[in-house]
Amino acid sequence: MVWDQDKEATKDNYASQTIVLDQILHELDTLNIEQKNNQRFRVDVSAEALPALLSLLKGRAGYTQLSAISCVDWEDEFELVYHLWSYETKVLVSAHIRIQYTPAVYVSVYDIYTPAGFFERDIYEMYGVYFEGSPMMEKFILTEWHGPAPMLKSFDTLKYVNDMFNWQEYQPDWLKEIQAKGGKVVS
Amino acid sequence: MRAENYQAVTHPESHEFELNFGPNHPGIEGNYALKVRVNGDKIVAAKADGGYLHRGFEKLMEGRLWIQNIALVPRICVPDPVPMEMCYALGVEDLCQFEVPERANWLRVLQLELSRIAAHLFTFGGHAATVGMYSNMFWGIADRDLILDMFEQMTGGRVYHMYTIPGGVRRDVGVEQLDKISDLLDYLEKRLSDYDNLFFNNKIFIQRARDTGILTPKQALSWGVTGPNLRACGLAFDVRRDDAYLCYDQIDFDIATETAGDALARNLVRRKELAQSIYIVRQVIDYLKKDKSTHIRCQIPNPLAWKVPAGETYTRVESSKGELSFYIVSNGGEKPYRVHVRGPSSMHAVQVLEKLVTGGRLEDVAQIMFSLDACPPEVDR
Amino acid sequence: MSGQHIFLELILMPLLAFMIGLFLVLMMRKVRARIERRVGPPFLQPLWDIIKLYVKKMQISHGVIHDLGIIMLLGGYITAEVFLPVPGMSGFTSQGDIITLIYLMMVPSLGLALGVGQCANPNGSIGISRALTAMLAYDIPFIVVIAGACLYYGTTDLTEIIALQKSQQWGLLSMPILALAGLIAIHAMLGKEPFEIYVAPAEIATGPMVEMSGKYLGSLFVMQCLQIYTITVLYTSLFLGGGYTWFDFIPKLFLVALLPVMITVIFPRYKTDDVLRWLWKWPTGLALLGLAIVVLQG
Amino acid sequence: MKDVIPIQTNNTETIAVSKNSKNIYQQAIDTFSNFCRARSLFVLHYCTGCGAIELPPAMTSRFDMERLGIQPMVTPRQADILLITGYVSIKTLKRVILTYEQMQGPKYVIGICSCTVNGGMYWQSYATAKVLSEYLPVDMYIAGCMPRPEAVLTGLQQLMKKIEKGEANSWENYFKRYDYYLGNQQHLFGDTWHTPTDILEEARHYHLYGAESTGNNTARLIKYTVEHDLTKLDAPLREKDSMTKRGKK
Repeated sequence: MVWDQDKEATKDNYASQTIVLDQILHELDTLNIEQKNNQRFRVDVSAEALPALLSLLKGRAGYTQLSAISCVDWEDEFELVYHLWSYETKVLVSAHIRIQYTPAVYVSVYDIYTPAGFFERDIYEMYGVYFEGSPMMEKFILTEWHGPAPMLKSFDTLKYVNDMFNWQEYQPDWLKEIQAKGGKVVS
Repeated sequence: MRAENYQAVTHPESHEFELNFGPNHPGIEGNYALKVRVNGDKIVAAKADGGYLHRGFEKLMEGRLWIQNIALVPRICVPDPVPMEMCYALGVEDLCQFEVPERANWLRVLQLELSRIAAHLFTFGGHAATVGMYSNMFWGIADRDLILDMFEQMTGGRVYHMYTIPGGVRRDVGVEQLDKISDLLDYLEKRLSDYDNLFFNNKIFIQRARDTGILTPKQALSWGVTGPNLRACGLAFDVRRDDAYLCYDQIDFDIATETAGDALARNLVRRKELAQSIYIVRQVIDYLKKDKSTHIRCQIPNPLAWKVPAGETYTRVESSKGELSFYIVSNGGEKPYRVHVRGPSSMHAVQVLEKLVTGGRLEDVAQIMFSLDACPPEVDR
Repeated sequence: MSGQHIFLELILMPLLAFMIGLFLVLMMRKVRARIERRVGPPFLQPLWDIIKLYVKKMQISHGVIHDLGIIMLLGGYITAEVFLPVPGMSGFTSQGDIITLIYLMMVPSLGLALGVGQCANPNGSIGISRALTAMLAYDIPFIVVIAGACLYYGTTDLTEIIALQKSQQWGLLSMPILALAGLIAIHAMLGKEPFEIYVAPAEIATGPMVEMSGKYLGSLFVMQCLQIYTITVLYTSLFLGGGYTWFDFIPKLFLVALLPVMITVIFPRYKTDDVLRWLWKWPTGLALLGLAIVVLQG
Repeated sequence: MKDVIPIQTNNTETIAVSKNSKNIYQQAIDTFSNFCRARSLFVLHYCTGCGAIELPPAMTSRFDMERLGIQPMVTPRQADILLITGYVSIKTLKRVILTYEQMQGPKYVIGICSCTVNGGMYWQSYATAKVLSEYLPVDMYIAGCMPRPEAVLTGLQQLMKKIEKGEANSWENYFKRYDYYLGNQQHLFGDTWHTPTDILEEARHYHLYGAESTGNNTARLIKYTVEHDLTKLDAPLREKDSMTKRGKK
């Protein structure tokens, strides 16, 4: 049946996949590959080598889709994770890099992967990490926000909310009835 | 007429002007805006403007317990919430190394596919309404409501179910309920021929949708298009098959494809997927009826003091709009350290929409947006 | 005919037109709802809508021309009503013939264009340019049909045309091709799908209506009632033998209005250029064929 | 952060409408107008949040709003009801206020979903406004996450009853207590917040000008518009409006 053949093909590709990744490993010395399962690879790479790795993966190993770029705030440095998916070999490679906290600047990979434009802009808005060379660096979601980058761990959303907003009293009859019977909010 | 009075009319340099599509415009799906520059009926430039539905989900999730986030997650995409729960649950299970019972996986597939049917019915309706055919919208949304009834009977929730939790599902589904679902599927299959007659084979609709917003396979791949929109270009890629999760590797289904890559093809792919989903749900019902196990979730720790082991995971699910993925990082605490949501529409509604709309006609803006099935809350999060 | 009698007719005819128009609109909404598997609006819903809009406490005008445009639009149709013969009343029919009527029926579109022009809303401007394009598209078959019918009957007086049909046979039977072309033309004149290019909510946010509020929108609702009445009465007079009594006249009107409504719910709308292409091809071709037959027969 | 303007607590008591002596004909006309208003409600087609997903079912074949005389309308000018369906992010709230000011009175605001009451699920979020009635006069809340179509229809029917009795007048509060609403808006959007609609002039024109219409906040607005020459920019518009208003009197 069709899906069984697909599975077989995936296994074959998996073998060839490790070969390709091995070759790339030899070409770039600052690379650390960790295999999680058949379809997930984690690659740790230095920030300078990432664009080269991405173009190699796209050009040689068929990683045509940039699934997402995630940013993690580790309070002393940012971690950027590039998730790449290959439609040919059905394998996802996550390339992890670390960049410094201030100034948070990195190079854009827009000219390798077009979808990077959206994710880089998102990270710029949410974390303040600037990507040099991206044509889409103007604001999109937080156009009318003047505070600090909200996704930073140092930004306390609860404090901001308490400063900016009120709460209104909500005492409907049914709540009063319950409270009269001795009910209360369990916290 | 005297000769000197007969002068050529001088035209200004540019007849272009800006037109706001949205956020309050019936041609826009949800609360989203598109600024278009129009010259006559032709669109010279388009700029998407999002953020109207921004709630800071990723920040909110960092501030809540792992168990509390189950309730928060489905609200990311309103028309199709189940894949969101599913993706989150898959991620947490991966981090905690949970062994999910087989029956729970099949129950999840039941939910996912019913949700896909509901979402596609909604999209047909919306797409039909953009070209002025309201009957299809009225019928489709009323039929979708019947699926919501099934959800309500199964889970207690009409739109948001919070049914899928890390480790399994909340409740079992009885045989009577399965019979009801199977009756509903019979009804929907009967209705599909009505939809074919009214909408999919409608000459004027075909005339309008054909060659509108064409995506070539090469463009689709390089712009990060996924899901039905990618399959409409003739590329049979589906996360359910390629990166199989749950029990999709044990289920027989075809990947619906079309080759044209225009609005019509995208619509027809959804129509075929609807039929495929009905086929999948029937298989699931057969399995669930045969399966006598009652084990629907594994043991989870005390939810109020639940510490998920440190690690990171990237999970992908095929939602009705395309590839949905969650990147979850845990530092071993009671709350997630970081959750990144990659909604499928974050590509479709921004870059792809801008590029497809530019150079097209004003009449087609709404149609292209709905044919891409762009869901703004996924973009804004 | 006494002056007092004429004065009474001048008041009664537009009033009757409005009332019948209300029910025609109600029927359209009800039929539409039924096909969409709904219940539809309550019995007097069109009337409540109009009164509600007129009694809005805030009324925003966009300028003098905006007001004048709306008056022109209503005035055009109200004047048209007195040139349309109904059973028992003929108003100015014998003074102004069918040519006057056609002229009067074009005035509202121009009034709307003027009024919307001052709103300075781009959606409204696009809408009105589309409305005028649509008028260009449907007026050609419509005028050919009227010319054919007038040639056949040998007169442009509607009362005479009705009398001729009474003595001979209905126009529908004597010139079926022209009647068919006329039916398509009135469908386009009503602005229903697939010819609904100038309202198009998903494209231009209801076009000309985009800045209308309160009594201005109410006037457009009244115009809709009068428009649908005018068009159906004209078609009935030309091809269905007009009205001998009210009891056969009103069912004919509802039947004529029913046909476009039944068709409209199963179609999406065309693009602007497709409307022009289609209307200039099929109904115009049919109308010219019908005209040729009339001429050759004559 | 612009924390210049202090938060004002929500004063729930509404200003009593002066029962000016109306003769019997005016009362009859008022009753009939309210009767018609209650039977024909145009809902603005604007989805501000996730509650909007329950509006299509309420409008379409299953629940069919039109049988109650409720119709969706496309532009704010045509609509009577502004349904705030769920959370309003601050960016959306600006558009909601602009939309609301463009609507023609009598106009009604219904806050659907718990998020409009107290922030709901997103009480923690930096991006959403919490209490809707601080920024707009709200006629009715329909709580729930999200309320079912039946609940939405019941709420609308209750609003109809209120309108028929002539009690749904909270839209007048926006003019009468403009200073309060403007203050809260300025607190959220900053000092420079201004809209193209001149609420104070409209309040004077429709005789809705009250003691609380002006205050510190409106003074700040007027100062800003004068400083930035916005009055001049709006001049043709104002002239046009006042011209027609003169004509109407």
